[in-house]
Amino acid sequence: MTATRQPFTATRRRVLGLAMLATGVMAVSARGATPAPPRIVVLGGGAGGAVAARTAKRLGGEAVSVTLVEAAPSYVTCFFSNWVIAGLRAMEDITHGYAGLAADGIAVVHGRAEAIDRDARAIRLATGETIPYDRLILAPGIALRHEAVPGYSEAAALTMPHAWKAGPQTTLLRSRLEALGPTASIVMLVPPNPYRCPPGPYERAALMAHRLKATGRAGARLTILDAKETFSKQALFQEGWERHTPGMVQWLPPSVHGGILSVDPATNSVETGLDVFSGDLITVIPPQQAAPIAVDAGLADPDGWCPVVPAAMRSPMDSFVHVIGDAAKAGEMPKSAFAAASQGRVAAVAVLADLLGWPRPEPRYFNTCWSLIAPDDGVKVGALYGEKAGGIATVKGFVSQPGEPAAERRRAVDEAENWYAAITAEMFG
Amino acid sequence: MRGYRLCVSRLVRPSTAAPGHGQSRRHFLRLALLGPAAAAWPGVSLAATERFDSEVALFTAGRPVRADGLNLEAPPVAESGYSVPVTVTSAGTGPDRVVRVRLLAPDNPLVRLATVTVGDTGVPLRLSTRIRLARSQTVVALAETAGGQVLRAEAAIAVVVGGCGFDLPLEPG
Amino acid sequence: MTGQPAKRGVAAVLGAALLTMPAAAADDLRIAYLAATCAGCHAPRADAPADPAADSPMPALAGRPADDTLAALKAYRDGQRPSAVMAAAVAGLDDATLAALARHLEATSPPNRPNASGQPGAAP
Amino acid sequence: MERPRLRLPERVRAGDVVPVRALLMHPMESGLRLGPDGGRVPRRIVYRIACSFEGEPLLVMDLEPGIAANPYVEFAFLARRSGTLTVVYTEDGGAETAVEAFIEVEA
Repeated sequence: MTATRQPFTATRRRVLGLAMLATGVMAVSARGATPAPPRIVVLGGGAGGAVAARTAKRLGGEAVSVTLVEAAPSYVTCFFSNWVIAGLRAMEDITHGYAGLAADGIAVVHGRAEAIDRDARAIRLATGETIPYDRLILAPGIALRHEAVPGYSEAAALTMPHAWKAGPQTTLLRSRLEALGPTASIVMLVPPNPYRCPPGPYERAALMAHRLKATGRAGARLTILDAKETFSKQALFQEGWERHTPGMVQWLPPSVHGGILSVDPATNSVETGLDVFSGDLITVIPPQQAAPIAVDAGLADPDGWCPVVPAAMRSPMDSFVHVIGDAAKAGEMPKSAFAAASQGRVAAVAVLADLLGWPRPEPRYFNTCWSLIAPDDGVKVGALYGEKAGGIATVKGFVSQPGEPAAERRRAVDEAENWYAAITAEMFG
Repeated sequence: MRGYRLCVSRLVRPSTAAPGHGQSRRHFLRLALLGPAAAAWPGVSLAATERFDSEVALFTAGRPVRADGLNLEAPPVAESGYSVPVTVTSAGTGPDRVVRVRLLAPDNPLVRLATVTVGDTGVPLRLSTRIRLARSQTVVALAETAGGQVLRAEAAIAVVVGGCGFDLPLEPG
Repeated sequence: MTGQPAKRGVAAVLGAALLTMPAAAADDLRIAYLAATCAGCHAPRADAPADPAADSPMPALAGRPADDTLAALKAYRDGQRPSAVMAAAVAGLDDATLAALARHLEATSPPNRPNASGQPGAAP
Repeated sequence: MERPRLRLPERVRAGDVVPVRALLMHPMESGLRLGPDGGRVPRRIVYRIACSFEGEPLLVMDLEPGIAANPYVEFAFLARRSGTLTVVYTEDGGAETAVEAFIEVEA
């Protein structure tokens, strides 16, 4: 504890007292020698990883060492990036630095992790450096499976942006949207489940249509070619599209478009089982899986996602590793930032309990996904989840209803903004 | 939509489609097919029932109605009423060949959905389209054969419309 | 930020006290965890008014009188105060847990983030 | 109206069943909806889809506002001879748009 640290709250002091007690017990057992505190390493600085690291440090204090490994020097949140595409936020608003974590006493290592050596319990960085761990909290996020859409590739994403990882792709899609003419046609490809942010594509469609209409381009048309027959909050979105931007958004399930056969960046077109759909702008959200580092470490199932033990988000393949966030198969929890943060807290307290010999609290998984249908029209869906039959299942849920009063929809927008401030404060301090 | 098949004709008592029978039978169907969800459905107004019964009477023109020979496939649960897939099939050929189909949504503001006149396609009927549903209800297909018989099939469809509770399956997120 | 060396002494004293109260200490992690789950939504916006009573869909909870918080949590859980989100958030938590959570939140200082006036939040 | 989309196999053998899938992007404005100004949005639907093969009607669908936006119809017919399948869409006000596809039937 240094003089530059934040003042401690009464509660933090109590928990820290507990941490000091744990350290003391270890010191006694080591016959007077003070051992180094156990090492918690968090890989990935998104919503799950950052919250896990900060929760572990805040509750574990000096009894543990916490290291966060993240390649990017700053983080652009995927959540609220649709707001940026529609011109409701700037990139700066969704870009955050990690200085707050370092100030908390978390060692932040900006390096690209190349592999996990599970036998040696260490992470190997691209620089050759290794970072040993006693417990690893793995929050690597998703990999986009470009090749799963014939004709699509990382190079093609420069012509047909996915913008499903926030950053330059977000800026690209925004500028492409701005450049469209008054009667432009847009085609959006939406992947099969599971994927990051289930309502995200439909919110994006609503906000793109809003932007086009608000800038005198109500003659533009956006066609969604979906890989699914139904989608999250479907009635709310369909009602919203018709109300705010009538006729501008068309949604076609595979039983109508006949399935996606291929995309062609050269002609800006998509061939389906029904016909060829051409567009002035085509955005392809490809199918996804857990990031390669988790798959390469043997922590994923054949479906490409990492299974977890519900009580602690621990990998059934390795009891020293917890997998959280979009890479994990968290039962009925969707892949959202809110869910990742919730899982990050569960993993952090489970690791602390494990390392320090404390009783492990029962997890309380929670999620809320807010979506904008228009800048002043928000909807939400969410639930409390619990362990059920070896999986994570809904205990009590809630969802917005069609035809709600405008004030309630406006309030949901306020909630979303409030949540953004809260989660980024929790992630970055 | 494969896997969402529901052969309703097996579940329905042979119907005479007499005015006044429609409502109670539909009510029975709801309870039988949907259990607790049915209790949340608002009652059908008398006017809506009359509109439906008069549509049926118009199509049948006094002829008896058979509850076999026609199938209506639809998802038992529709996430949204904006676009619900339905498929009408019949194995009938020769005099049993279907020449006309009418789709009805008894609890929609406009009961009649579509009328399809079928020419000499040379194959048994298989017709798919997508309909709008204002709320949960039992959709009805009526068909007329080349021999002048009237066939009827039904499919109960629970419309989630944004989740009238979590007792119905709802995709997470 | 200012140094708080005196508080380290307080922490040590509390730590010593916990030696004789292992059950209470165990509960501490559970309640601290529950409080952390609240922070998923309930943190003040940088531009939010400092007054915790100001109208916000997710008001700051840190430093609130425990009685107020407890009454609200019970009302949400028991359906006397309508909020589908909060009803789910507190589902299944018993009175003793809610009371401990409310006390914990009261004892927590607001996050030390600059508020609208650019000043750090006040410590209790 | 937008360009209708029609899919059927290019080449089949005589006696094969030919699947036909037809889609037209169209709002199917029901006339029962309130616009942003609070007034009723006037009805504008595609009220007829007529499918014929070499001039002989295969299927005529009379649509009401209860048919979903972007009307879609799928049916099948028996391949007897080569020829052109035509689908004509007519909307309120009488505007028409048509799409054709030639199918080659091998004996």
